[in-house]
Amino acid sequence: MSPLDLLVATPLGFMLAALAFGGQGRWLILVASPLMMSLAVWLVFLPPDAAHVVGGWDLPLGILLRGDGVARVFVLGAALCAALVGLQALYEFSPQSGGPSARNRGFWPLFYLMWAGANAGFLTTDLFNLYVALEMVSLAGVGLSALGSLQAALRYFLFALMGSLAYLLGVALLFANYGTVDITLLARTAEADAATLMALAVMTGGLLVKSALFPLHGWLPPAHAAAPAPASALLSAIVVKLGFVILMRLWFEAFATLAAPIAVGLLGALGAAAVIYGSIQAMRQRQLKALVAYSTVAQVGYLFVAFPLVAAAPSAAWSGMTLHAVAHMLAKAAMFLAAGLMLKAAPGRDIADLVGLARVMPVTVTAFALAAISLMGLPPSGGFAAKFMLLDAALDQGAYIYAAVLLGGGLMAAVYLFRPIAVAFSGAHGRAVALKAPLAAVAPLALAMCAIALGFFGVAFAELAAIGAPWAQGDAIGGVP
Amino acid sequence: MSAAFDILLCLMILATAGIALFVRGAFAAIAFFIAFGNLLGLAWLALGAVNVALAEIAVGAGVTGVALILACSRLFELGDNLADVRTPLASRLGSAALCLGFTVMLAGVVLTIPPGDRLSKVVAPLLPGLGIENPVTGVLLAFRGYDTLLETFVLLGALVAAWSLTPDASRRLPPTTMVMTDPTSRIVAEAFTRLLAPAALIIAAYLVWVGSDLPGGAFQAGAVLAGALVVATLGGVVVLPRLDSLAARIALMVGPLTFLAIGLAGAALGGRFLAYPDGLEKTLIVTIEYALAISIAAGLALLAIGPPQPMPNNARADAR
Amino acid sequence: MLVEGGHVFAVTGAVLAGLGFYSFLVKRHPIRQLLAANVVGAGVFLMLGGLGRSPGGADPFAQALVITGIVIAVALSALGAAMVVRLAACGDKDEAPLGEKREGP
Amino acid sequence: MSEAFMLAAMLVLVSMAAALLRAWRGPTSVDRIMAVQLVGTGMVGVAVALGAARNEAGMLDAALVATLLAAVAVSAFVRRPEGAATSHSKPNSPSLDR
Repeated sequence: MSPLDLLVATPLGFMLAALAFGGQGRWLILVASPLMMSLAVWLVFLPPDAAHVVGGWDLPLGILLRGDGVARVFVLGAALCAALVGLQALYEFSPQSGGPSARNRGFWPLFYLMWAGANAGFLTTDLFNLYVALEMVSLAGVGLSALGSLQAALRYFLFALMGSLAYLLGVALLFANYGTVDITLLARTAEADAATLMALAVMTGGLLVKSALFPLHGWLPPAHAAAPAPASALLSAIVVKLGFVILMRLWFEAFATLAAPIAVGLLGALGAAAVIYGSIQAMRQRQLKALVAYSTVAQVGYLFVAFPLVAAAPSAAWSGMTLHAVAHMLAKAAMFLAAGLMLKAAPGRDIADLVGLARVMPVTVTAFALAAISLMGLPPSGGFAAKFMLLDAALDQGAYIYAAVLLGGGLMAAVYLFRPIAVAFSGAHGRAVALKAPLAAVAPLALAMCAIALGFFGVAFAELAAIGAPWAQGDAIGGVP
Repeated sequence: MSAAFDILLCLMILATAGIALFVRGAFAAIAFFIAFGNLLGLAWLALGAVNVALAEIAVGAGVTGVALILACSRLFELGDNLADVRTPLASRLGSAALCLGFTVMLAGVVLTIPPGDRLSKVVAPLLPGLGIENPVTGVLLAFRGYDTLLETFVLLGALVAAWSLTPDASRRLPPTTMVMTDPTSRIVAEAFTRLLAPAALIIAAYLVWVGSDLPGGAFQAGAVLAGALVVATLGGVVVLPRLDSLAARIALMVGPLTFLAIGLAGAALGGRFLAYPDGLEKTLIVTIEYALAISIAAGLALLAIGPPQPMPNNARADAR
Repeated sequence: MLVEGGHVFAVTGAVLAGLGFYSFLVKRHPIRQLLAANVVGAGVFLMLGGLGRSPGGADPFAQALVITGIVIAVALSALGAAMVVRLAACGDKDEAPLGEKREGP
Repeated sequence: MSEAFMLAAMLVLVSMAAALLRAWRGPTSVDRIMAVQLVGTGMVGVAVALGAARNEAGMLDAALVATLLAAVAVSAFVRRPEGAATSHSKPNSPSLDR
């Protein structure tokens, strides 16, 4: 038994159990959360070279599961998010909270399916297996966002479908060209021929849709803004990140030698555009959840701003990039959960309706503010540590434009995130009504505190994320000797 | 002769796809989509991929076609006439240029790759150890059993997602409200189903059984059974159970559960996850395939028929 | 020689992918877009099959990938169809999103 | 011998093309359904001929499955939702033309 298998098999088992138990299935989360957390911790403490093929079938036929640094930090981050979001959902989707029971029941199997798919995706090195994992996560994401707005979910579904097909097209080309779909084998044999470049281009295009990089982000704001809070939290924390992790694996591992500076620079430029566009849109939103959703568009931009930095000098930027991804996972999950609670108490969906909320629900608003600190990149927080590492790398490389984007993005985040907080703390006579469930704020607060605490463990995190990183194995990335 | 056959077949595939994609009427589009699926099945036969041909004929043309036709009928009844909103000429021209460039590049790239069988030499020596002869079954159930396991959960997840769309009120309804209009044709349908059902059952069992050595297997068998279930449901002979009924839950879960349990048992007995103990390979593979066939049949049938539809004019029908 | 080795089918697959992609871009009704996505998928599979063809037969690995892909495609198409129908039936308005539901007064 | 079977497969394929033409021209929906059914039948014929030409028994199984499932699509085509209003179409005529 190895956590590499169990991290996928366990949530699948819980999915079946949730289906079998029907209405009572929601209590399973009380078992699933601690169990999955311990599996994720077990994964973190595995020996550095932890990897094995499923069923003992060797490559190129079989599927290799590998617990490298990226897998470890993302699985752990996803476990933290999902465990806490799941506990929150126990409250959100309880029969007492109202809402149609069909939807309440549909949540749990899809939740476990998403968890299993995300772990499967983080842990595998097989591109076709990644396709299946991607479909598990997208399908669950569509199902969960359909619990909110069907229109937004349908739009997301169609986007995601085309993204998957583009990715699959690339996988087909690679298999036909190399006779393998395993990243570790491709890393050894890949050449810059037409088929490989075409495959890389279409796969990247498809995955950019999945990770909602500007200008392919169109599906994200409506889907995230309309979904129930736990679903939005999962969508922002997990769904978007899986596409990003696959892109990391493609660009820095499988085709590291082909990652031409121009192409990487293009991704960086799109990332910078996403930061600016997302921030401006977030400033213009009147509704709270729409603001938080556009903030995701901006934050995803940072991940791609890091691409050229990693390609030029991996060691510093790599930890900044991964740390930023995980800090965003935690902070954004916290923020969506907190926003969901705040909107339940507020008289409307607009930011202006939050007046006086800090008085009514201080813990929830604190959670929101703490998450905002990490998203803005203020010290001491995971977001700060990540941005500091990226900024350091950018200045080191003389990439002043990216440095300016990093700083400016933080500033704009401060502007748009300060607005709801200021409103919540203002005014003594808001029309907000206190929630009857005081414990509901525990999950967002815990997530936000994790995002803050991540800032204190920057070095340990960087060491963890560097386990088995492609650049640490002597091979240079991006043609740099 | 064979080359001429291939070319004619490909031209027909392209023509049917073109019509299915661009014809004005939605039902005509779906009719051509079904013909397209049939021709694709032939293409897989011509390629020598009989396993895929079976899956394509049963799943691609059969189940997908039914799901789309029923969706269109329901949309018509809801007043959506599937009208084609014309996108502006400029955007059409832009898309056309983009897609033309993409197609030319893709076709060019495809021509740089020499066709060839890449992995059957790797697969073949491993098959005797499994005790099976159909290499595709070997890949699906052993070498890449992990993919297959996850995929069965995708099917299950799609079903859950589709059903969680239904409001509580119509959740009590059985999953079909589609019947034949004409009582005479209904009698024909019933009689036909009584003939079809046992034949489908036998063929499905046969496909699983030969699947370890000849083309066939759980997916193909499941799809055949699903097709029979769909015909029976539409003919009013069978009423599919609701998703939350015990029968549906058992049928849907037996496959994934068996697969997962055998996979975990392999790990618990000291091997790897999804590794089969020596000597039991074929027994376990066939067991998994039968269980999977049941779940796939139930899953595909429920997906094709769709979740219960609260029809706005149900009330009028009751009043009649 | 172009015709001999499965290139015919692979190129057909490439053209199908392009056609489907175009249709997806210019057709606005979700059912037609679903149809287009299915054609793209079929094109990708046909490429995989055509390039896996040899005089001795078809690549079993590619065949297995295609079968997995077909099953995923049908699951997603059926879900998409169900979503389109449900959307037409309720106009996206009949039930307030759960997240925004307010607690009792 | 295999060449002869190939020729047969080719001829059936050509007849399928004719059926497709009919399906395209219509003009009524019944024409279209029947033409698509004819394509399905043609597929069975081609599968059998190919199986004979290549001497592969599995293709006969494919033909068998195709025969079995030929009715699935048509039985969906002639279905109307229960209690459906017939304002959109004449009773008992599936509306393929729109």
